[in-house]
Amino acid sequence: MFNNRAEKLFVWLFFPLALLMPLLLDQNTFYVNKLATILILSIFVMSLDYLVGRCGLVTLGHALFYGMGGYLFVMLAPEYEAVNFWLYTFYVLAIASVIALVVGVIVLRTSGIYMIMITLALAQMCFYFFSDSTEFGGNDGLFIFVKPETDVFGLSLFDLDNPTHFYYLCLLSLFNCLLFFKLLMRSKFGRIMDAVQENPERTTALGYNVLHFRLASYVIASALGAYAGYLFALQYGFVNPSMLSWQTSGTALVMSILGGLGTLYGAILGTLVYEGLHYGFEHLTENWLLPMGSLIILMVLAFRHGLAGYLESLVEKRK
Amino acid sequence: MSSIVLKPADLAPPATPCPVTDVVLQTEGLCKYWGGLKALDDLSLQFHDRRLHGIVGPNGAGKSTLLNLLCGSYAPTRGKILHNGEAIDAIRPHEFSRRGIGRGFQKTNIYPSATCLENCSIAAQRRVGGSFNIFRSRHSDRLLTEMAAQALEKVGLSHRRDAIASRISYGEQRQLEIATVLATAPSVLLLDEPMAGMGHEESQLIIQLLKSLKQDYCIVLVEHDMDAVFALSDQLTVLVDGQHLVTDSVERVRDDARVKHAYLGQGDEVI
Amino acid sequence: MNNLLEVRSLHTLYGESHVLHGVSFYIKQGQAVSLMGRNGMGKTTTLKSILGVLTPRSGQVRFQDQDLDGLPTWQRMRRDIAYVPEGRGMFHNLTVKEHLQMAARPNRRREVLWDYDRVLATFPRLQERLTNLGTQLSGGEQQMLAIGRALMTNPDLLILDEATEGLAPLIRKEIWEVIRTIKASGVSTLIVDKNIQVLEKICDHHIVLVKGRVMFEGDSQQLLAQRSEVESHLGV
Amino acid sequence: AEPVKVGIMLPFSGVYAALGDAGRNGLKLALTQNAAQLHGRDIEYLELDTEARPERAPELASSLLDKDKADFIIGPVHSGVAMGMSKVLRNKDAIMIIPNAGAAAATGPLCAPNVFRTSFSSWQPSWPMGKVALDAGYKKVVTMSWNYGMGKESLEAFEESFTAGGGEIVKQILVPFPKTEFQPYITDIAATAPDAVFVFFAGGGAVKFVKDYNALGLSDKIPLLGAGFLTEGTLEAQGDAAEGILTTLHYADNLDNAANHKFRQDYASSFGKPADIYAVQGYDAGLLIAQALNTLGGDISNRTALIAAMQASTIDSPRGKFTFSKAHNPVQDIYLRKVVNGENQVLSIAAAALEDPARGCKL
Amino acid sequence: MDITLFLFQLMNGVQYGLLLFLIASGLTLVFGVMGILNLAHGSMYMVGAYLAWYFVNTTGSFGVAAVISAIIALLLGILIERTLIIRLYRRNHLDQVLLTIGLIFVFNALQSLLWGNDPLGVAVPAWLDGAIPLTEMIEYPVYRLFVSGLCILIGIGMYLTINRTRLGMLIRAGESNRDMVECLGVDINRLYTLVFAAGVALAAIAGIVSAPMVSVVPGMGEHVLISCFVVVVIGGMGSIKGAFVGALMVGIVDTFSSIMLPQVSSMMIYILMAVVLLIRPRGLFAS
Ligand SMILES: Nc1ncnc2c1ncn2[C@@H]1O[C@H](COP(=O)(O)OP(=O)(O)OP(=O)(O)O)[C@@H](O)[C@H]1O
Ligand SMILES: Nc1ncnc2c1ncn2[C@@H]1O[C@H](COP(=O)(O)OP(=O)(O)OP(=O)(O)O)[C@@H](O)[C@H]1O
Ligand SMILES: [Mg+2]
Ligand SMILES: [Mg+2]
Repeated sequence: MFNNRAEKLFVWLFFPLALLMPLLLDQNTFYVNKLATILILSIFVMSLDYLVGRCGLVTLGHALFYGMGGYLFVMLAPEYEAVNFWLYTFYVLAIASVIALVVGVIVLRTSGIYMIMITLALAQMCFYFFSDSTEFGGNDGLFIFVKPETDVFGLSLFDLDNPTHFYYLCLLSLFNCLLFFKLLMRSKFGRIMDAVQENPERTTALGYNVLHFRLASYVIASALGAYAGYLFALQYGFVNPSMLSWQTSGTALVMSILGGLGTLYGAILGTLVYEGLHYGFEHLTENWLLPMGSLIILMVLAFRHGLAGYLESLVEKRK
Repeated sequence: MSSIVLKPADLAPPATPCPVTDVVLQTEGLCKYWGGLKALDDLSLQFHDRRLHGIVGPNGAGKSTLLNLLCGSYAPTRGKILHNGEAIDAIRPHEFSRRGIGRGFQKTNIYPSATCLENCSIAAQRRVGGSFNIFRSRHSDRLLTEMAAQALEKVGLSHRRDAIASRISYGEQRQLEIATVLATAPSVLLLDEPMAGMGHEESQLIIQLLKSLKQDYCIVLVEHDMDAVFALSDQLTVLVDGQHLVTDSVERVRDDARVKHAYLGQGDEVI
Repeated sequence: MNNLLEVRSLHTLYGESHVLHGVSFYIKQGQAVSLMGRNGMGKTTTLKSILGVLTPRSGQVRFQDQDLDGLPTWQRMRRDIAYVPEGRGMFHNLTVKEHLQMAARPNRRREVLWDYDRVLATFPRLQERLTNLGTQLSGGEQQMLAIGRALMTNPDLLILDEATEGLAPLIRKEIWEVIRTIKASGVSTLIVDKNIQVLEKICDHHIVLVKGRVMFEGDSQQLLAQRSEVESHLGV
Repeated sequence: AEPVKVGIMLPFSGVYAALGDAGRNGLKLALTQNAAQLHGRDIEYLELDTEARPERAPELASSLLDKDKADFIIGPVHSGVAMGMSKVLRNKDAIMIIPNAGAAAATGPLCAPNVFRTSFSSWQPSWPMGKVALDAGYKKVVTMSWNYGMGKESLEAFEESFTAGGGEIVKQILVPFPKTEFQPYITDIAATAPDAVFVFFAGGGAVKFVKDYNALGLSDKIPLLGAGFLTEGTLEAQGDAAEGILTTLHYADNLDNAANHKFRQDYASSFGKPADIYAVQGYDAGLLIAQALNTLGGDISNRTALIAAMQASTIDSPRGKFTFSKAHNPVQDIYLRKVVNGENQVLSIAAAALEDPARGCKL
Repeated sequence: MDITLFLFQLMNGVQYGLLLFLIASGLTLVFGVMGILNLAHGSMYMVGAYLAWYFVNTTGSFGVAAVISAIIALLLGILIERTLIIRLYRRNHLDQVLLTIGLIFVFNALQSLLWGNDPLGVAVPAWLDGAIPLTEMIEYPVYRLFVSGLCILIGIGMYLTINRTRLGMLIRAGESNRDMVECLGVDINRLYTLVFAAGVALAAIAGIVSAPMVSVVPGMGEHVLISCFVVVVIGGMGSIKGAFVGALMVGIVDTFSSIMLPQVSSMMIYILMAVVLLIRPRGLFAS
């Protein structure tokens, strides 16, 4: 299951600890919420990490789907009636997939820097669409007044109004997401995806339609990105076009590179460290950009393959 | 270089060196122009099953271009390509391999960070299928691993099975390249200078390999190693500056004055 | 006669794997030297260690009686070494003409033996392809360009790694001719190639590598004398 | 006693940083000046940089509310952030005081007992300008702003009073936010040749707009009117280009009242630069807190009493005295100002004790 | 739209395009030709503008301020390349994204610490402070014409350097295969340092000459960054001519869409880029 000992170590430490976290924090609303946000971001970053690190499809428009996840819910759900979480999860995933399919067909015609820019372009268009719109709250964003219910056959698993419950939902989602990607990468599909990333020309010559594989991956990653955005919108019941901005995509990319591209668990690591530093410095000084920027620079120089790479070298040395 | 250009019609039917076999691949009036440059002009050739068809010619004659056309990497400017009688010039690049047309590249083209076995597994999976299966573990398919291992064995790379492809020597990478193509279980093999950069022993190995392969496959071989070409070819085509010069048996081509003039030169390599 | 290049007990590693185990040889002024060996024996590694593209763990390289150790590659090349790499090293965004122009440089004695016109005269095929990008050339054309580009730097020592790979027999002959001319003009050459028959005639001195060790070293007569032993090392 | 916890959620980096700085300075100045009114309670500041990123607003607000248990939360500048904040803070224990963001919704449909505003609603500074324009004899006006909530609401407010008095808006130009390439629009205005132009811009965009307008030679030909932000905190950068611009706002630098003189002097000596409207609004947020504490004798544990006290207070602000409407919006005078010699000088009171209509508020 | 108005708008578009080209020119060099993803390019533009403001205020002369600022920027470029960028050449391209985002943070913080957050303005230098009346309504400032002229000069200079000189060939070759260039006896490291510094200096120069036309504000760099990337990508990586054409296209399309299609004008340059890339997936003039 694990590619190396560092990964194993991380997963075995992280998830049990995360499970205990709300208890350790005495269910403090803010901390639990903050951690839940980090978990949500981790899902988002992980889906990007898969795309960039494992498929070689660098995008600066992943926030398109993140924001879409939130706005889709706003568009689909009736304003004041309670709705079912699982049902709407399905809706959001399904519609996001369809959108990703269309977007994918367009953007995958290009590659490299051109793909970065065309994904950016589409995300920006969407950003301006919501930002200029009157129906969707424009630049100021929109409130979501309903919290979905999570009943399955009358059994309510999570009460989304309760931060701790919401936290566990996010944790479960992140775990499933990681598991899913690991399975995906170990699968026969994953083999071809590796091949596509490393040498698309060769892979075509071997008889694979590279576009189809890329498209499949793009749809999968985008749908999960949308799922993260959906959770994010639900957390505080608020959507804003800035979810779709290129800064959101950019920050996610930074987290995933910082964590160690293509390692998946690095996405969690990167998000955790980035958000942790941000939080720490922001409470330390209003000029938090200075220590934050400097530290990022130092980390790039020091870690060849991101935090995950560093962790791996530590674990290997120990051995 | 050569001013002698023959149209296919002028050619006497090639003396058949062995009994007539099926035509697997065929080109009709195939052209590829790069701007004003006629990299390949009006080429009509037939490639037979279980035959090795050598293609030689001076540098820039259009040999690689021909292979690129045959495997769908380039779209022809004009003309037709027929595979088992069906026109395939309009199908998409990846479908060529699905039709059993396998391609080795002139410049080594492998998956450098994967192991040799994995390189071949990727190829073999095309045959075995399940590539869109996101739940089946990639290591669980015995048949597939076997096919990949066999391909490695055929080219004599079994001892490098678990070596990372970028870390084996250039010559070994060339061998791996062929192994990958074999792993797709093709019926037509297009090879572009497979012996380039290989040592004698390895070349010898590949020659033996091709000898045995041509029992089952239609092989098109572009190669500058004359010893190999002469030893292997059932039929030999000479291209010069995008033009078809001659297609005939090895013996006749070797003695053809025009070929000597344009390509082989006289006598020994060092005068 | 001075030693132009001296290589002393080079040990080179790729990460953990030890590839060169103390390779030593020398090239005299004006000599053509062949470096032979089967695939993966360390020929390219030796060349790269000489040029400083790879850093050997230990060993010395002296060129024109000066130590090259520790110098960056470009400074070594500035002492008039030219290199035709395995795989040709084309620039995908430069035209043929630019490949030649960018490399142009007189040697340290400020002599220009090879210039644009002479290179084109040597490889007329390139003349027709001047505006093509480097990677748009056929394999053989690329090889000619790589050699032409190296010659434009007017080297004292020309290092060729499988320079005739992929060339048609006629052109191959031409290249060998060129190497002879170069040699006649006093330029030394270090040639990696597999064609022992030709090397025997062109080169004065021969080195055979087996698994990163020099197994044979001697002039053409010695080579002839030990032909069968050498051939067994080469797998002929 | 325990210190009073004052959370500050303002932008300290990015485009709006200057506004955040000024607001915070004003707030602190007010609370230090009036330390005597706090009945011995210290103030503990908790400052967070919003980076003007709305999507982070709920989290930051929650940090001040749930983690730090702040009594007052001052913020923000950006309307989108205000929305995100109020999602978390509405009807909660902490008192939210908005020292700038003018979004109508915050004291309109989304108004809440614990949400106050010491600045303005977007309607207030612009609405009086309609009458000013009519009085000046302008019939046809082009309006222009960035295409975002605050800008559009400002233009609507102007239009409301201007068209009610018989004026005509010949063209409305909405520029994508935060674009500052104004030249094509200004050329277009020149071609339309209206009697006057009314704009809403602020900060760097205001500087750029005024410079472009002047550079193309329109400033002597078509009078430029604006909501006062056009020339607030920007005059130095705008230089001569701003001379003669007419604006309406709830403040002007040279207002002649004791509070303003003292405020401007203290501000300049404390922070080494002249005060602007953003500083005043922060300052008034401070005054509001100080006064409420004073009224309650330093005990703010009873939030209903606190809210009542705040709602009832009259703030002796540098902008002149003002009170709060039911929707917790300031009821204030709006001044007509003109830029003369690089200063916003008051010409007259454009609207006295103007109250925001607070459409949609059920308080 | 009558013909004079059309011509005015065309002029606006061209002028904006030229300015965009100037800002993007450094990026063309560093990103387009050398292939370094420098997201801090916008920060350099900002640094140029702030430096110009600072030195205009201390020296009183725009000319002197411009020269000093450009030199400082050049040195800054050398410093950044020598200490930071140089360590990343042999690594994943995306590491450059991370590094230069770190730089953006640092520059923004420094700007705020050194110069505060208020919008600042630089006066147009007296010797260029005039206007040419075009109609009774509109006049055209001389300074803007001067800047347009400068943009054209820089464009031509860059085009000739990159495409016609040996230096240009070496730079392009370096992007394709660094090791090989070194094997030809060229000190590729020093070459790259110089080119990177030149790119930084160009960004700063754009900031310097823009300062009198725009407001010098925090975050001004980030706004232009994306437009610059759009320009370079529309033109095709590595092509100076492409960047020039791309900049003009963006300028003109943006200008006319602002007036004629206000509903979508915010998206227009992205639509333009998407359309160009769909028709030519590698930009207009990519090699
Ligand atoms: N993409 C391209 N654009 C322009 N010209 C090209 C392109 N690819 C190949 N050519 C030209 O087409 C001609 C034929 O090239 P091709 O690669 O087919 O030659 P070849 O016969 O394989 O030669 P070699 O034996 O040297 O490999 C050459 O002159 C080459 O320069
Ligand atoms: N980048 C690398 N990393 C690890 N090992 C390498 C690397 N490059 C080469 N090797 C190993 O070093 C040995 C020598 O390689 P080298 O390329 O020098 O051989 P060579 O004699 O030039 O062979 P050929 O004739 O095939 O070019 C080989 O066994 C190869 O596996
Ligand atoms: Mg070829
Ligand atoms: Mg080699």
